[in-house]
Amino acid sequence: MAEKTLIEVVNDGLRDELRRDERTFILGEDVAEGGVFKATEGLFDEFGEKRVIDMPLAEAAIVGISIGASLNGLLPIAEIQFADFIHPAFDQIVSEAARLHYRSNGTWSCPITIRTPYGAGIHGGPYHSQSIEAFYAHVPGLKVICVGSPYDAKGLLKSAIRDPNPVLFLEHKKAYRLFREEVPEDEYTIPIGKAAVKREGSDITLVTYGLMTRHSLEAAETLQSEDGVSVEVIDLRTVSPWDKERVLESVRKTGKALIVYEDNITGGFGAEVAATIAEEAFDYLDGPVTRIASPDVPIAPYSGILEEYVLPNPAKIAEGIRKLAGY
Amino acid sequence: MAEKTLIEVVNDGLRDELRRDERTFILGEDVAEGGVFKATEGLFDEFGEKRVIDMPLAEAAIVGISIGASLNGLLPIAEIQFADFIHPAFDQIVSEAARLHYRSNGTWSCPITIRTPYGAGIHGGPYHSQSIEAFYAHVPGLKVICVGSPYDAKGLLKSAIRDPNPVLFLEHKKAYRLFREEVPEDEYTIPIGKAAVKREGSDITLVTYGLMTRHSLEAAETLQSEDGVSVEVIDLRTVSPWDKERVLESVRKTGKALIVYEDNITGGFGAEVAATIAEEAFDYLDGPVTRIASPDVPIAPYSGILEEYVLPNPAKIAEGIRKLAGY
Amino acid sequence: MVSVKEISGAMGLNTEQLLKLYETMFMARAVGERERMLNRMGKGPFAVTGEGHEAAQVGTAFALTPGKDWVVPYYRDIGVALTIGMSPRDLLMGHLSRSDAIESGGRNMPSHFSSVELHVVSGSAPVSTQVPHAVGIALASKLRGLGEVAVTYFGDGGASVGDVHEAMNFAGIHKLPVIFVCENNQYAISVHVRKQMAIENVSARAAAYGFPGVTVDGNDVLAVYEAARQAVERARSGDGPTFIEAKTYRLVPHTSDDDDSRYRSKEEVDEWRRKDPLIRFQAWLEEHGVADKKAIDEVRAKVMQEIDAATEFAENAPTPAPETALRHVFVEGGD
Amino acid sequence: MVSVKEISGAMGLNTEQLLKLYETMFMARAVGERERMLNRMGKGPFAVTGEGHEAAQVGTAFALTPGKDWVVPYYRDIGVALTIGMSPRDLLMGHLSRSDAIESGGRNMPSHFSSVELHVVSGSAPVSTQVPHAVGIALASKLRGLGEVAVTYFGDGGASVGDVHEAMNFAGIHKLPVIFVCENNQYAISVHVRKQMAIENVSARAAAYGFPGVTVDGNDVLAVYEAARQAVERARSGDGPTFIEAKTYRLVPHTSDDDDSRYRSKEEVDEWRRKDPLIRFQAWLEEHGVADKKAIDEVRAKVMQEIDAATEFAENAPTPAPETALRHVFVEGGD
Ligand SMILES: Cc1ncc(C[n+]2csc(CCOP(=O)(O)OP(=O)(O)O)c2C)c(N)n1
Ligand SMILES: Cc1ncc(C[n+]2csc(CCOP(=O)(O)OP(=O)(O)O)c2C)c(N)n1
Ligand SMILES: [Mg+2]
Ligand SMILES: [Mg+2]
Repeated sequence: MAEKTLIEVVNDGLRDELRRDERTFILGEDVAEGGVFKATEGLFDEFGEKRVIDMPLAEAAIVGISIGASLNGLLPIAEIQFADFIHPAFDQIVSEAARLHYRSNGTWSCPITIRTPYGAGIHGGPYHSQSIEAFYAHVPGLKVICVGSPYDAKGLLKSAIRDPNPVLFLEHKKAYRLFREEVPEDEYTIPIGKAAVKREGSDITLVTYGLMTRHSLEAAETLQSEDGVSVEVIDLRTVSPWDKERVLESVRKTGKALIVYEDNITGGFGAEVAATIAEEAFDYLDGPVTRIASPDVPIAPYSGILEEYVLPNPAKIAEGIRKLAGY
Repeated sequence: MAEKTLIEVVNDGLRDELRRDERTFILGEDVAEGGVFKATEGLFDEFGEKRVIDMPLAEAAIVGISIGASLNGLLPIAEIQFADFIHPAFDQIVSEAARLHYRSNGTWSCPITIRTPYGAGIHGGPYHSQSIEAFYAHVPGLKVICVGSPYDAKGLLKSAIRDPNPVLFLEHKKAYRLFREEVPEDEYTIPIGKAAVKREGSDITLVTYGLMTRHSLEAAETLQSEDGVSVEVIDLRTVSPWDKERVLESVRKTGKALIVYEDNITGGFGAEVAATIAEEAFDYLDGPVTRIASPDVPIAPYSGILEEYVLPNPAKIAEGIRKLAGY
Repeated sequence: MVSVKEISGAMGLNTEQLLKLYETMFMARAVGERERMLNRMGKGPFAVTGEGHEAAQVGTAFALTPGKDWVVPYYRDIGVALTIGMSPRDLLMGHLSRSDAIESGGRNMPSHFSSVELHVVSGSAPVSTQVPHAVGIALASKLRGLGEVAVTYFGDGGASVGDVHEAMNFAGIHKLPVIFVCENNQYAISVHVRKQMAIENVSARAAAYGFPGVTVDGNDVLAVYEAARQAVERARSGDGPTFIEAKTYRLVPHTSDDDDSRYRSKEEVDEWRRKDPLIRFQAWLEEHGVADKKAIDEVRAKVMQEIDAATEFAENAPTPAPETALRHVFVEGGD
Repeated sequence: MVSVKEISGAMGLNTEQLLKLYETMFMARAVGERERMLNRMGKGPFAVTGEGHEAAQVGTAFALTPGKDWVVPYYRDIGVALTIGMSPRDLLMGHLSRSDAIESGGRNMPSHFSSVELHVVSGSAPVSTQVPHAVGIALASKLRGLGEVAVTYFGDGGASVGDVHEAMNFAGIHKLPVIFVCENNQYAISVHVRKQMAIENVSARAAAYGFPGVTVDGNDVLAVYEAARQAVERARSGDGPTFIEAKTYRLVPHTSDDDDSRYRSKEEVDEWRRKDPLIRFQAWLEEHGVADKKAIDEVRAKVMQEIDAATEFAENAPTPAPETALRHVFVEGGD
């Protein structure tokens, strides 16, 4: 097995699917040249202008045209250059892609995949750093995936492209080249909606996703060695639909839940996880359902000093674990 | 004091503010003729074409132009005809209105008010029934108000228009003509961010807003008379920033919390309320933090039969109270 | 039967086709009136219809190959839906939101036309979101070499929406087989077109995207048909999009919730009633000896019979079971 | 000093103004180069600059009344910001995200120009969202009778965005005092303009909104200035908007993160280097005896001194205190 980065496996996964199914094609800004993060590197050369289409700068059209193409037999894989720039397509995603199947009583469907890099930590400022999963995880009819590591990314990207529903596939851009993981060359998929226990533990259940999984694992390691606290780290991987059962099972075991997410705290996706635990695992709770996230400011200011101050990191997460463990 | 409907006081409030401050003006679709709900009835005749401006069908422009006008000394009051049609303006609201003050280090500000009718129960189908507060309550820099009764609506509308920040003012359209309330003719305002205890109680804290306040009060009445359960009903009125303190104070008293909202449950605003209670009032809880909301389907199917099946109503709320009370 | 060449100004249509054109226009008118009547009787909480738009709708759709070509209509296009092959029964089932209504089984509002078989794409209410869908359909047709043409419809108000700009721009760049039909009835609810655009003919916008735009008398069904026929020919032969502006007028309120006397005068409406596309086409048919009064009456009677039967069927059809509201959020068995 | 009439082709500008024009163009060039250099030295994680666009930017902004008129620029407009009165120090403070940088105090990316006093509106990164803001500013100017003109800038890529359509349409309807300047450098990052629009001159789109559009050689600062001067005159006298397309070229990569050799040839870039607006204007000044080599060198030396001083000042200026990140989400004391 080769060691690969997240951006490399996204490129591999796209190539595999373009080879595997003639109905797939990629559309987005700068995708022919390889894309600003090189996710589509080499694909134009292999598949040509009918499978890799450069779009004008118009996100609503990128999504709206993807929807139309999906109605006429194709499987569009749209790239939005940064998650921050998906907002102009909000109407097309929420009103159209997500509601078409329901409003047509199940007769029409919209098998599109929208990939986009999200997340902070790269000095991207308030418009190249946003987390957007909370907006979309609230929308019935849409599936939302957040990946922060190579193995999960490849398996879930394939599932997303093959899914008959619209799927929003969020790739944490800071994780693109941050680390390598063993990734099988052979075909594999990971089911949408299934969480992964990245570390087993008995004292606290830590629920997270995206880049925060890596930070949380680091914090869990610290707590184990320094305080002997055993933390179970669950990476949701899919935030809609999310793996309620797996999370509740863990909380029933540990009695304590900490939810970690990168987005600003109020109304973030972690609120849904916390609310669900508070309702469905209440009898098992030995402490408050706790959240660690960014404060309620636009994520993220450009200055490295300001950015670091607002974002969760291993130290802040360790502190949160310590506090909850001591409860 | 006169008895007024919600739509009547919105019209009164707009007239008062247009008279009070020359910088205010209204812009939106069909506003000159009075608007599809008659919120701006008579205003064009009194204030003329410079204060009441009919817009082309273009929501991004309605908001974007409001932002610009606010930078050059005016106080725009934009009407979006239905909340379901605000989605094309998502980028202008989230990227621009909400972030301008922060990104400019507090030098620019954007004092716009965006009014729009929201909510279901009028056979509006999936595009004239949506609740949108969850999307916007998550956005730092934006204030979000949800009104479901005349008295609150008038006082909060004035505060919204006078607020130096961008404010999204959501008026529950089913409540427009549903009932009358005593509303003073004289000037009064209600502070943004303050909840109202609409009914005092000792057994359960019920947190809600919009039309659900009325349904919840009816359910609370039923429970009192039929089961002798005393429910404290808190109408948040403002969902961002929301009145955490008032809610926590009540939960510490009752030990039980039920959150009721009309939107589909997952990722709805009530999740934030539940998560906050589960973290900050944990020691006081005698039962699971419970939510009653619509199921995760697009709100709302057109058929009255289907619509009624998905929406919360007094009976469903009463059932939820009973269950929690019996815990 | 009178052969093609013998009918001057018939745009190559024969007697049968001309009568079919009239029949469909009349059917559109009658279905609209029936839906509004049912609404007034308390049957169906909402009605949005297209009386006055029949020539623009039927004339354009008549140039298509039903089931092969695609239509991506908006809520006023009863005439388009019927021309492509949806039946009065389909529409009335939708109007009464019956569980078997093919449009949506009662989930979408009435006049949100849909048929997978007929390539009539389910629409939403947000104005003009359908325009990029038509462009995407045309892109797929071109990429897959299907030879299908996509036609999308919107109003003068809809032309102001950003999605239309983005979609037309892309269609022009790739010379896609798509036709943009703007039914310019001069109002977006109460907002007059002069408050919506600073130009006389919205078809002029096609030049901003590198393809032809034409403005036709939207109440002259043969002129509309001919414009559409040429546009379909262009699209099919790979010459790209066409923008067709059909200038017309809505003879009824915007919807069952609208009081149009608030924003337009009786005189204005009456003036347009005199330009009624149905009266006008009937006169043409009689002048050109295609049909006499009697033939016309027969056509109408046949249509009314069908609509009465459809009404009765729809009124007696079952309503959706409440719990089915939870279905079809995601594709079932899809994962 | 040489009087106006004596300089042919000077568009009515006198020696002083012509030299100021050159000085500002050179300053824009030098500030851009300085920012990219600092970035390569690891000072400032990001740089986006406008080398090649100086004539388009300075030429248009030079026609405005600084502090009265409004500019709503995009990230490439270093030349616009400097012409209106922002200083190299302001920009370099922004580049190094110092706490006192007037643009944003380190919150926004560099080249997100802003000054409340100078009516330079703070921008975001989403392309073209600023265009409706300029239209709203112009609406307020008209409603309040201020006589202020708003000018907004965007690229060829930005022209594809729906917001631009919606904003230009409204500006045309109300004949607002706004000018739309499209800096057409023929690429949206790697996407060539032929993949972005099916027309030769994007200025043709103005006709879709009922106001004039002109295309000028964006590397000829005097031609650009004259087009802007006429547009400002139109706007101020109530004749409404103008669309100005300045055809130019980006002589540097899109940003410090871009490798432009991936999508354009050295030959193409070299060809445009020969059309460098600075070289061209310097030659014109010398030919017309406005300034000789020596005078030009003095101007450059003066500018470089200012930029060196600004650099030193910015490098020694304090960075933001971490906890200030929590401020200014809402207007303080505002409620
Ligand atoms: C995005 C959006 N904004 C507002 C509305 C409300 N609305 C429904 S129809 C309509 C007017 C449309 O006018 P036009 O496009 O000319 O079509 P017409 O009804 O005249 O045929 C409006 C404003 C909507 N459905 N969608
Ligand atoms: C809505 C949006 N989509 C994508 C981007 C990413 N992006 C930044 S600049 C750019 C190209 C802009 O090209 P153009 O408008 O021609 O301006 P230029 O950089 O050539 O001066 C793109 C795609 C963005 N900032 N905003
Ligand atoms: Mg119209
Ligand atoms: Mg460009």
